[in-house]
Amino acid sequence: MEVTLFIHAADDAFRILENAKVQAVGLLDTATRLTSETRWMEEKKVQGILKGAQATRSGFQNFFATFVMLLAFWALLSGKFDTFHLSLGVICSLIVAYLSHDLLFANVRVGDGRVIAQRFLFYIPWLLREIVTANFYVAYLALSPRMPIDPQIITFRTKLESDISWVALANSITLTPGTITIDIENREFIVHALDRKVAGDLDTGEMEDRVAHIFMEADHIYIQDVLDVSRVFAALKRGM
Amino acid sequence: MIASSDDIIIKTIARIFVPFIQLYALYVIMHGHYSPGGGFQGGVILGASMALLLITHGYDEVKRRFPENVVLLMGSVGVLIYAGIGLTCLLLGGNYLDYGQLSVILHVEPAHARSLGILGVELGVGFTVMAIMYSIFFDISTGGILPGDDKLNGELEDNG
Amino acid sequence: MNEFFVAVGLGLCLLVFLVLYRVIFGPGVFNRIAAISAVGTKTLIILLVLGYVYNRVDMFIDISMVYALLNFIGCIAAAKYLEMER
Amino acid sequence: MGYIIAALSVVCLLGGLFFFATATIGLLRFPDFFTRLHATGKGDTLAVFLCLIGFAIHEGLSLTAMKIVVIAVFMFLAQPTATHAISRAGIRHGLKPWVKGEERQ
Repeated sequence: MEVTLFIHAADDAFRILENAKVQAVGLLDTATRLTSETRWMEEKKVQGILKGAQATRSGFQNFFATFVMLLAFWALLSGKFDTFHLSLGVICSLIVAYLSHDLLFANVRVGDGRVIAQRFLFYIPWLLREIVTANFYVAYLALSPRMPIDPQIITFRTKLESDISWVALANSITLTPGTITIDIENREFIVHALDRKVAGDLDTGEMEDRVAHIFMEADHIYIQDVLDVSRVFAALKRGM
Repeated sequence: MIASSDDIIIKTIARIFVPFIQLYALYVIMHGHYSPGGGFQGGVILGASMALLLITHGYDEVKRRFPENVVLLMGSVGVLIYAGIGLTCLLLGGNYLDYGQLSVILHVEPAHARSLGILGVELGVGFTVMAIMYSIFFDISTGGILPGDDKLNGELEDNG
Repeated sequence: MNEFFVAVGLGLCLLVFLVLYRVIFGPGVFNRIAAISAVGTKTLIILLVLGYVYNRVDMFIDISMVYALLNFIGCIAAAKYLEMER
Repeated sequence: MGYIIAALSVVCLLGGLFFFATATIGLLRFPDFFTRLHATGKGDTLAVFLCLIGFAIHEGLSLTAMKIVVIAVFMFLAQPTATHAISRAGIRHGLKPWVKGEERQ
């Protein structure tokens, strides 16, 4: 009797597990489809924006964005908000924006600026932590009597595309433990590393993935995308 | 003759910084009577921003953006503003650069007129200093011969 | 608080003198440029400390900003020149 | 509250001074040009950042503090770029990086 009960229980358990697996597979399918759909939509949007930007390249939008940024900077510098000084600020910002409206936003890959800014803000704490680690590493090396360093030069190819993401990656490499960017020659980063170990750390490409994620480049899976999928799941659950 | 730098990092960073540096230079010029600085310092910063653009983006780009004759004209206009304000004060019966006299034609009280006069003079000095800095930097970097001057180049070659 | 700032400034002055060793004896021009850039960053902070000493921080902050700017531009220009003169 | 702000500011400034000191020692002790750049490039960036943040905390929420933050952001972008520029010029000029076992330069 007990045996039959046990078998029944085991059967039930298996069925539940099976069910759960089917459901999970279904959910995962939905999620993949959703992400690919959203990615497609995002790409469509980016292409639309790109087309629009090409139509009005070096046109009024760039000029206006530059002007607003410069005016904010002026207000920060001046700190005098009476009419006279504000009008001076408007005139100066207009002059500088006219002279350099195609400098500030030249060949930036046009994505959703808001998303880039948001992701960049989330990138900064991680970068700060890395910088502090880097500085303790340098302090340890500088203060240790034996100075255990073994410098070497490594090169790697990058999959990033736009110049601004190259700059972000290069400066991040310079600021993180034991590595400085020496040169970029047709997509090859030449990096001077203090140690064999930090060179290996760089080769894992975590930082590159993070930078690629910020500027919405390349198409591979990032850690953040997994988080996005979990957000989609939550939305689905609420919808059910 | 300065070619464009082939380093993408320096180019991009300079591209992002230059508008802000220029605005900062204009701020230094305009606020010369509250904070340190004034025409000369602001002009130097403005010239430095152009030097940054020149060493990163090369001669052709800068020449397209700020043609040399326009910049030199700006320098002359700066001197004209300076001398004009000074002479106006002289004509209105004061000393040279006695800004208080400007209240008669600006229809404001003398203190405000003094402030406006100083602003104008700072502006003139700033433009002049910027133009001269820029021109000196251009001449040094090109050896005094601009690529457009084919005739001059030919003459120099003829003379050995 | 001001006494503490002055102490920080004095410590930075000491560090500047240490860096001056690299500026004077450093083998080759590149070591010298790196050291001068380091002196520039320390001077930036010393200027702010001076601002607190004279109670005119709003004024010295502008000077400090200009110093940072010219330090950067000078560094880039020197690098460019040495790169051209191969 | 005033004590907390003062303590934070003091901690930031002392941290900045410490990293300045290690960067300087690194600049003096490391064996060649590129390794010295490691010391100044990283050390000075964080040290300047910490010092400026310390001043900004002491200043409180005002326009001067905002200007200090602007300088901090500027240094944050400019310092690695300057380091990169010098190192690139060095390697194009033909400086050989030091490898383990050589004489220090």
